[in-house]
Amino acid sequence: MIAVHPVLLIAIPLFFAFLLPLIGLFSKKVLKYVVTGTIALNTIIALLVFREALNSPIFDILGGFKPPLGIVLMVGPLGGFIALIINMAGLIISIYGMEMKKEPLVKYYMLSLLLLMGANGMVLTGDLFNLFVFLEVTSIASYGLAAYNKDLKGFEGALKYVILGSIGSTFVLIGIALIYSQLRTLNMLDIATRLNEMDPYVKIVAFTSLFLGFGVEAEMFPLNTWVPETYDGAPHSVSAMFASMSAKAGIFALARVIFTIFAFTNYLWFVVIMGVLTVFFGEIIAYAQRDIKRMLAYSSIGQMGMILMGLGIGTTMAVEGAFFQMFSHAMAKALLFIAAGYMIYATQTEKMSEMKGIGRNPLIGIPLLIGILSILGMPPFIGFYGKFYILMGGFSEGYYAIIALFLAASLVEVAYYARFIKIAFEGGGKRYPSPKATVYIPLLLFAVIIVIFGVYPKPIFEILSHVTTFLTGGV
Amino acid sequence: MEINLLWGVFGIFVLLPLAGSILSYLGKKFAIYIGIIFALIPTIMLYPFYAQNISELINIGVNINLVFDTTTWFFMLMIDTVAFASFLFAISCVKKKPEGFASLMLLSLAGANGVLMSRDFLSLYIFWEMMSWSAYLLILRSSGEYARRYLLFGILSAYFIIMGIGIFYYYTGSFLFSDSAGIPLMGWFWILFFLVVGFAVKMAVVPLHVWAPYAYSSEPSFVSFFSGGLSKLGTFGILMGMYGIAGLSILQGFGTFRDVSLFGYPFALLGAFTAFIGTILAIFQDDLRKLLAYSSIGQLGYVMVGLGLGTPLAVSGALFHAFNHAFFKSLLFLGAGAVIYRTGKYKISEMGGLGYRMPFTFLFVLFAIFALAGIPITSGFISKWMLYEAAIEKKFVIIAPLMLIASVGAFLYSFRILYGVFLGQLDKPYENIKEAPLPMLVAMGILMLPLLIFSIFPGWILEWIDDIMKSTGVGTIDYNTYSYYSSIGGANMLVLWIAFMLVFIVAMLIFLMKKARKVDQYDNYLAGESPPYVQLHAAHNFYKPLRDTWAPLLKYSIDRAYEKLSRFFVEGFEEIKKIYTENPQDYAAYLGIAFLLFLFIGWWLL
Amino acid sequence: MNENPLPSIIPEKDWKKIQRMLSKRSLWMIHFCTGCGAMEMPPTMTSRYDMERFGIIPMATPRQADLLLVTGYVAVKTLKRIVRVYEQMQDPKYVISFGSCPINGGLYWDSYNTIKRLDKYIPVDIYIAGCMPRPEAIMDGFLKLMKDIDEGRADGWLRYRKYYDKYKANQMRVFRRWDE
Amino acid sequence: MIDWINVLIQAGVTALYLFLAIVIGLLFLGIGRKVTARIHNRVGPPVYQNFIDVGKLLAKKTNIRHNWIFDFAPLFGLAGVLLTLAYLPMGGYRLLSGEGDLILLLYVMVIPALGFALGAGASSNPNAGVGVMRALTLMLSYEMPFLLVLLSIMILYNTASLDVLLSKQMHFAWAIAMLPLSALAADMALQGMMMEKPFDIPLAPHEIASGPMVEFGGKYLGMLMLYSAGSVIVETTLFVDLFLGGGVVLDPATYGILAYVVNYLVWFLLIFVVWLIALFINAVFPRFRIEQAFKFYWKWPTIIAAIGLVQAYIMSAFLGVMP
Repeated sequence: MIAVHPVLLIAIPLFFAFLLPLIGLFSKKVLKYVVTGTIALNTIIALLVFREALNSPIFDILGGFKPPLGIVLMVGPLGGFIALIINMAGLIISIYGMEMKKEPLVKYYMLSLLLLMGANGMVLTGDLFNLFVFLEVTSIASYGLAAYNKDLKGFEGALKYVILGSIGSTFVLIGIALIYSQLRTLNMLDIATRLNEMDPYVKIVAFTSLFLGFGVEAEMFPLNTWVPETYDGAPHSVSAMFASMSAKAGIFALARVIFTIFAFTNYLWFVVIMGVLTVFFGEIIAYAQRDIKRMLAYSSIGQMGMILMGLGIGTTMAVEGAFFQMFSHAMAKALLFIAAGYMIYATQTEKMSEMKGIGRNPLIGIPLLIGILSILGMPPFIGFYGKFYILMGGFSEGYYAIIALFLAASLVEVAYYARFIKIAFEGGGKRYPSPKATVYIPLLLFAVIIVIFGVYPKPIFEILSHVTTFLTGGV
Repeated sequence: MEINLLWGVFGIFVLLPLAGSILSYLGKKFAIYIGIIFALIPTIMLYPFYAQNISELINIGVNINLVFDTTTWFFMLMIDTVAFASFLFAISCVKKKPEGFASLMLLSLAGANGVLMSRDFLSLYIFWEMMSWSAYLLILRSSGEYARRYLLFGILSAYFIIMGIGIFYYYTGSFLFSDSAGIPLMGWFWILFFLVVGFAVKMAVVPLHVWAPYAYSSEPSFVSFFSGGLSKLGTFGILMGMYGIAGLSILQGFGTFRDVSLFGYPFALLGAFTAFIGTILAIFQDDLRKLLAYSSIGQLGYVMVGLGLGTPLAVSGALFHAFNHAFFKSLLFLGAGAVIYRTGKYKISEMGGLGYRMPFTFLFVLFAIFALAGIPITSGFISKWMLYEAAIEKKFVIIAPLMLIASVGAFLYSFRILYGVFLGQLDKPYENIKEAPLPMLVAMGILMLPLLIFSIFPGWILEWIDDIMKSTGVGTIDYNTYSYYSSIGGANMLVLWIAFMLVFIVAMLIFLMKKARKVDQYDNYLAGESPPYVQLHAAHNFYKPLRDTWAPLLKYSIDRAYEKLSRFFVEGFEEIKKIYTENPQDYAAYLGIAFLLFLFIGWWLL
Repeated sequence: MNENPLPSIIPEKDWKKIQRMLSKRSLWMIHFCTGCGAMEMPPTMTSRYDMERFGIIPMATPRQADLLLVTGYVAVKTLKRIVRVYEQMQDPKYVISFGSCPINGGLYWDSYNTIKRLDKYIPVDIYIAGCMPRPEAIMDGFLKLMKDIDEGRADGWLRYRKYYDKYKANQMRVFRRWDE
Repeated sequence: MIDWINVLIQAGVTALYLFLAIVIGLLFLGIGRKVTARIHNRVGPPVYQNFIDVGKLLAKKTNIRHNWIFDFAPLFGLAGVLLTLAYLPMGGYRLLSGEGDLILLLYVMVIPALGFALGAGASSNPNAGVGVMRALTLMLSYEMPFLLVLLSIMILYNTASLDVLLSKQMHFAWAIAMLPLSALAADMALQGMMMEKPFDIPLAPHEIASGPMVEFGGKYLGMLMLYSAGSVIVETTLFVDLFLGGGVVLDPATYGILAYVVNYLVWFLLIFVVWLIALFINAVFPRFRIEQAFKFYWKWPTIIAAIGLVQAYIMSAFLGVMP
């Protein structure tokens, strides 16, 4: 007995996405409210689904075929959680998106709904091929959004994203094909139980292909080369969406590939190394950036590397930390991208050095500080728990040297954020226009979430206690 | 009953300031006054909670342990009092966004109190970081650059601590201090090393001190709390780490040298060098705040020596010195703040003669300087005495002379403050300068009292310290109400005071036999010249001859070494950045290479 | 001012005597080397004549000194400094002027810039005549001054206090401004 | 219950010793002038000249002061030097030295200097500031060897208490025999401590108009002369107590009052000798510049003192010499 069908999470955005052009014919003004309303509806449904999934995993069968043959949506507590995060972030970002003026608005809203739909699908699906389909939907929506600004930077970023994204998708497809060729099934749980039937060499090729393919979306080093330019070229709200929605969906897909499907425990240390390399290069190159959005993009890479590290460490504690980090990163990075959007709008430049005193307005400054402190892992903000748990998990596995390297990279992160804060709070800057409601409301919402769950993280930890089943190959 | 008491204590010392932090942010104009109330309540409530011993294990997913005992009490006494005085001071000098100041101060006070109450690493780390970033934001109020330097080192310290915590967790699977059984010696070494180094950053021990001169140059009312109060958390951390968690027997297990652990000895040596270098650098500063900052570095070096040596006399000397330092250094920073507030200048060479116009400020600062220099009529002497005797009785021939010569150096820079700021010629612009406002004077007066009282009755404070010594198992010290002893000597403060009073009366009698006529400051022998007004305050580049002789050594600077290092790294970062060539072909190639690499690794793992 | 520390034991007259005796035996001088007379001071101080045996030693500042030596001609500009130094000395204080220039202008009698009689501007206790006086004469002057002090005749500082306005008027007659 | 009568007697005797110390100090200053004069082939003033000087200064009719901080100089100077004297055993009489040790003494010695420096600073004369700067720099210079010397003695005799040190020296051997190099270094440091030539840089009457004292006259200067008389005794006695057994030749426990008299005489003789050495050097040397003094002190005396320290350390830690 399922009260709410998880499929609604996919269907509603899809429906409204294609309804939008019609609405756009009548009134352009109403579009943004429709989008926000849609996502709000979606968020409510995600909340209901999530509550449902906390009790027991939901299997929603589509098309009438029973699994493993049919298409199935598989919503575990963690999947529900991630879906909730994605929708919530999407909702708050869509408030910021209302500010969007640049035509063609219809396409922007449509694509962002499609992106949401794809990300939801990636998280919820229990079927490997559907995963690929939703990955493609997400990617294509992203390509469109990345080039939305219609300037050189946008095109360049989108082009790189297209190239790398399609190569990644191809690898995913290859991996799926290999698995299907051997097992004749695409259902994840089915694959997991029958994995031993596979030829080990094919299995490793398949795994590698999937790992690589989702790694592109999850911003793993060295597959994350598209990230800075795409984030930089895309509109600000789109960058926020990338960081908090598609990246999260990608890393969750990766986590499912690692844990649910393959359960490769002897491969984990390599994931840790990839994670720490991602952190290392992400943070170091972020330091060398001069543009705020590029810096945030690289910082995003670093954070994703940290999540990857947590997944790779593989103890309950570390994976809990990784999931916590997904949550905190989605919130904090979306906040920072929105703030960056305002700053670029207010200063008319992307150069950080010319943003003197931009944070002195408390409506911007306080959320900005909260976001940055959360990213730096300061208690009592949500960023702390993820980082601390990942580190402690790593310590309990004895990854001392890797953690030392990670901490060194984090120190670099501190350095560039502090450099940015220094400029943002310096006196003697110009007078900047004060932010509109569409800017500061999302900022404050994110900040409030960061603080509330930072001070009282117990609900999140209760959700994350399901990590144990996830680790042992459950949903 | 017990748990209620604990929540009561936790509520008063941690939650109340936290609540006050929110309230004072809403209080806008009255923020400082709200802050005073919320800083005063914990300070007063320390009195009924003296000698309480409350300890409770709480399970919030992991076990944490909150404790209120004499150690906590002792450290809270200094931190809360200093915080209260700083707030009092802030009434008249924090005009710019007082709500931010008050709420952040209370936040860091709550963090500091929380650190003192926690006996497990999780809560310790949480409160530590809370204190750390609120201090960062407070520095940010005056300068982003200073804040940046502080934040880097603050996080560095946090990461060192987290390394220590992690290794502890690896061996025990718990965060509780008390679950320390079964850690091998090598594990202890790394745990203690990381913890001590991490906490030493807060105490600004020498190679890690470069943040301090900058951080201590921000708002005086905060800096006095920062240098006087928050830096003591480093002392607390090292005390807890070395003697609370590990204990003497494990330290001795590393091998001993004259009954001093070989683990502690290098840190003691580092502390002695810190004292020396901090003092020498302080002598040459012209910026009043920087001078005090370097002096703070030097004084905390003494504390480090005591903590490193680990004999009962040394550790109690370290605690006593930390206590004194909390009071005299915040008093000095407040005095400097009052002067800066009135003159608007912070260079010593631009002031002069203010002691005639601000006599009370001068007297308070003078007393603090007596304590700093270790003049025996203040309690500052006793703690220094204990540290010296601790080093001498164990015959440490490198540590002892470094400490002693550093304390001679302290006379040099303290006279620089006295002469440059308060004595000498009163310059024309300051002719009509007024005494510091009343709240500032009250704040300074509050801080002065303990220094005076404990110089006559050192036994009172040594009783508390003795309690701490007993609870950490370091040993006991030999003292009574007026006097204190080491194995090689001792001193009686009452006799000293009485003798001083008597001889002072004798001098006074001779002095009062004749009256003196007061003359103007310009009526001064300048080889017969007496121009009506010339700026003749000899405070610019005061110790030039000394500086000239030190010049070959002063050209090596740890600051610059760090800058070089960072430049090296940043250049390296720029090189690494070139990996991202912005060429999609390269990127595709990376993908291919990564695929092959992953594949090989996968095969290899098979 | 001049109070007796133990009036009940020491009679006032004896106290005065003690004071004079002390002043006489411990003359600390500040020599204001204006002219050629400064040349004659080193032999007086060093082993040939050794004025230290009378307790006379050179001091660096007027605050510490009892005896002002004006060793030669006094230009107007110098006079200003001399007056200042003299006023900075503590009572009781004595002045000895060297050579003929401070007495009557001497060699510089018709100079536009030199004063002719020092006595008009500050009270002089002893003149040592000569151009320049030899060390013997200087020693003799010192002894004379000591004798005068002992007999209470060296009261230049009292005169200066009593006729302060007149001295000031004289001084202001030659100074155009006081603060140059 | 404290024995009040005993305490009063003690206090009276202490006061007597302090008075005598100041008297001897003034006498020594006079002797110093005389001896210097004889070396210069002069007659020199009578030895009682300094009593007259102090009397004259205290009896001056007018005294000027600049402000209330200016008064710190004579007050703290005289009180501090008396306090310091009270903590030094003189001629085998312990005074207060049982109630405080060398470290305390070291810091009590600073009180008069600091008070003096404060008063000098308050005179707002730049010369005074420069003078105090030189004095403090000089202090940093000579304290380096001197502290090493103190440390060697404390390590060798394993005590920081002068009282105990004297009895150990009496029963064992004078420290000058045990640590001759340290004694040499200490004597070099003593020259600077007493600010005799070549280290009279802080006063330097011909350069900076007697430095810190530039504005002091009358009773202020008189009290400062008493202070400098006291410090002569402090410094010489410190050397004698440290290295020459404080002049204790007879044990008061066996010889009673006779021992005090004899010890006092021997002590007087010894400090006189120490003072004479300082005077001889003073009489024939010109003045260093302050940088030169600093370099000198941190070079030769420090090396000598460090060798002495190593010697004391080896004797105490490895050879087991336990006085």
